[in-house]
Parts: sequence; C-alpha cells; structure tokens
Amino acid sequence: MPPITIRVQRNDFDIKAEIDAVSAGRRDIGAVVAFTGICRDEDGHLQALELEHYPGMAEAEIGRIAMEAAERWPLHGITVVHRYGRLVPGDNIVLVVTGSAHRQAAFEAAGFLMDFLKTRAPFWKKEHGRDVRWVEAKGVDDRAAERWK
Amino acid sequence: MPPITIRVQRNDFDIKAEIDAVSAGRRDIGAVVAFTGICRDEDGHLQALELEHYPGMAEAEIGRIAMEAAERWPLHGITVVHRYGRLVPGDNIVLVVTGSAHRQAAFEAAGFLMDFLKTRAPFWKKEHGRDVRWVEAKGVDDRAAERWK
Amino acid sequence: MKLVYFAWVRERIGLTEEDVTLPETVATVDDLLVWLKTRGPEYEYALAEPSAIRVAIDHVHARRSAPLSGANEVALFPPMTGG
Amino acid sequence: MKLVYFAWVRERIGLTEEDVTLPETVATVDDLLVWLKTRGPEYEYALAEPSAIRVAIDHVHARRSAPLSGANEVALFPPMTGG
Repeated sequence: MPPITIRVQRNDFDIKAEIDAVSAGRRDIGAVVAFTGICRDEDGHLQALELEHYPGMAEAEIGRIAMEAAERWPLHGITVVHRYGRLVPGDNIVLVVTGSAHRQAAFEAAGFLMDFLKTRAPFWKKEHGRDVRWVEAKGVDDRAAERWK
Repeated sequence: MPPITIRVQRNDFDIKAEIDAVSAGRRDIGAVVAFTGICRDEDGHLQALELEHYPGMAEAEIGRIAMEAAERWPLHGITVVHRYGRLVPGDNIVLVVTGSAHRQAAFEAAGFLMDFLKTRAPFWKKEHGRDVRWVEAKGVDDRAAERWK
Repeated sequence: MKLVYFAWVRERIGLTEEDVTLPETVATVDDLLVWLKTRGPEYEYALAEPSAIRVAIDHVHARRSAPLSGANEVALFPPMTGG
Repeated sequence: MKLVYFAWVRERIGLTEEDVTLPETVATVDDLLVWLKTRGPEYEYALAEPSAIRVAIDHVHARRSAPLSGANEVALFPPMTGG
C-alpha cells in the first residue's frame, strides 16, 4: 500500500510541498499528477462559495476512495487535501496528488479520485451570488464516476 | 486561443510558479492539472540520464502539439517546460500544466500533451548505468498517442 | 441514537443534530425516513423528496434497506457537491 | 543544404552537422537516405535500418516522400524518447 495522506482543512494548501511529500527522496516515481480544483465564477456573479462538510466522515470517505485507487493502480503515493469554509473565485478547493512509476497510472488514479470525491465525499457547496443557493449535484459527475465500474 | 507558454531549459522548473502563471488572477478556471515527469531509476543502477534535444525544433514541435490541444479542448492555459542536459534519479524532466473550466478537459489535454511529447518532441535520453545506452522508443508510447486519432 | 443533518436538510429541519429514541418498528434507513416525516412540518419539508436524501450510518454511506441496529450516528444530507 | 544529426545517428556518423550539395537525382527524403549511405561506412552504419530513422525538414517532421526542394536544414535522428 502506498503512503496515503488525507487532510480536510479550512486553510489553503501548498501544492509544491504536497508534490514534494509524494516524490522527494524517491527514485521509483516517474510521474506525478497534481490536480487542483479551483472556485470558479461561472456566471459572473459569484461572490463566495460556502463549503460545508461532515467532519469525520469526510476524512473517512476520502480514505476509502484513496484505498480503492491504491488497489486499482500501482501507485507510490496519494495525497488528497479538501478545503471547507468560505471561498472566493480563484481560491483553491481541492488538491489530488498521485505518484507512480508510469504516467498512465498517475493520470487515471487522479481522475478516479476526483470523480469519486465529487460523488461520494460529504461536502456541499452553497453559492452566494445574485441569490444564495445550494449547488445541485450534477448528472455529468455521476456519469463520470460510472465509467470506473 | 489560450495563453501558451513553452520553455526548453537546462535548469529545474518551479511547479508552483508555473501553476500560478496559468491560474492566478482568473475567475474562469475551475481545474488545473500539473503533470511532472521525473527521472526514474528503473533497475537500481541508473546513475544519470543525459537528455539531448534539437534546439529550435523542440520548442516549435511542442508549440504545434500545444496548438492541437488548444483546438481540441476548451483550455484557458497551457504550459510545457522540458529540461535537457544531465539529470539524476529524482530530478524533474518535464512539466505540463493545463487549466480549464472543467476537470475533464484539463485531464485529457494534459494526457494528450504528454503522449505527443513522448512521440513527437525531439528529445533523446541516454542512460548512464551499468552501461551507457540510448533509451529505445517504446511501443506503449506509440499506442498511447494512437488513442487520440 | 444521534441524528446529524447537513446542507439544506439541516436548514429545513432547523437542527444540526439531535438525539432520538426510535420506535421499535423503525428497523431500516427507509423506516427512519418515513418515521421522521411524521415528526413535524419541517421534517416533512426536508424529506419531501426521499430520493434526494442520502444517508450515512457511522460515517459510511448506507442504502435504504440498511439496518439501523447498532448505529450510533445516522446522517441525512443531500447529494454531495464537493471536489 | 545543412544536415544535422542527433543521438546515436550523430554518434555513428561522427558529426553534429555538415553542409552538403545534393546531386540532382536526390529529390526526396527517401532519396537523401539512399544517397547518404553511399558516403562512407559511418553513414552506412548510422542508416543501416532506415525504418529507425526520423527526418525533419526545417524543424518539421517529414515523411519519406517529402520533397527536399527549398529545405535549409534537414535533421536525421532516431525515434524520440523525451517526455
């Protein structure tokens, strides 16, 4: 089993430090994929995003998703950091880092982790824009997760 | 056409700075994928990798690959940095950064860029290990590139 | 048993959590949803569309048929929108 | 016309680059490879397996049938192994 690091935190993350933590001092990693999800202003009116989460379950569920990724691909490291609280457009939301000998495994595992974070990790987004509304789950995310079955 | 940054250099790159250059100050990027290719010691005997390149054509060919990616996916930024010279296991070789509104485009474009960097960018690796030998092109890389046709 | 609520389920019920003693007839997640709706208009509002409600038992996603026996904490929330 | 060589093509020919004047019969990339092999044992060694040789004309990958007319710089090298 590769080293797995999972953190759910209010503060921003340091992408460089997280990539280094996966790959530094190793000679067997040939590929690192770092995915950053960023708060995006879709309609030009988003002031802030409020991210609610289920403490305890969020970490546990991300851990289960990471374990599944580790079973499916020959990974040498997995890191997931997910933020909660109030975010503004341009702020980082989530970071996934995967390290492997080969790029295919690193790419696929990072895509897998993101697809399941979207559909299974207990986080909920509330948009503060022209009005205040809970973001609805997207069918496109369910279909993205389906492709790994 | 999104901003495209291409550099071929001897020195290491700063992943954080390259990601920031793609995403900082924007409100329309929801996903950034950063792929790092690292010098890997496959058989436990690699002392160094010597990376030769074709100056001028390397930048031009990477530029053509980036243009193709920009035509295929709705990207807001593409950065490719490829190193040359002498590298030791653990050293960074190549960085690809893609930014988009959505993660699918960022993931696919980064995979596409790496597949074609492998098969079309004029770089050649020479291994210094138990013996000194030119790395042979891999059929698996040709097949990876084929999937985008 | 402790019940915890998130997002608009929390807002509609008006509670972040509560302790409940289940009637003996409530054995599964499905039974719980049916029973909760009888507890007042705020529950009826929050749970009006049962297909939009996700449930976790002790931090693990649970199906509608999952038994509640032994559960310490049951969470109700809408489909997730993280990532 | 300038010829440039890379990796083991460069090592086997023993030159990084050279200027050549092509005979009039050499019109395409394929013609060039055939002609170069007649220039000495080092060329014969480097180009023994023509299918292992890639060619670029003025920094653009070229097919075997590509014409050489107007070319300033033609590069010969093995299949690429960057990335």
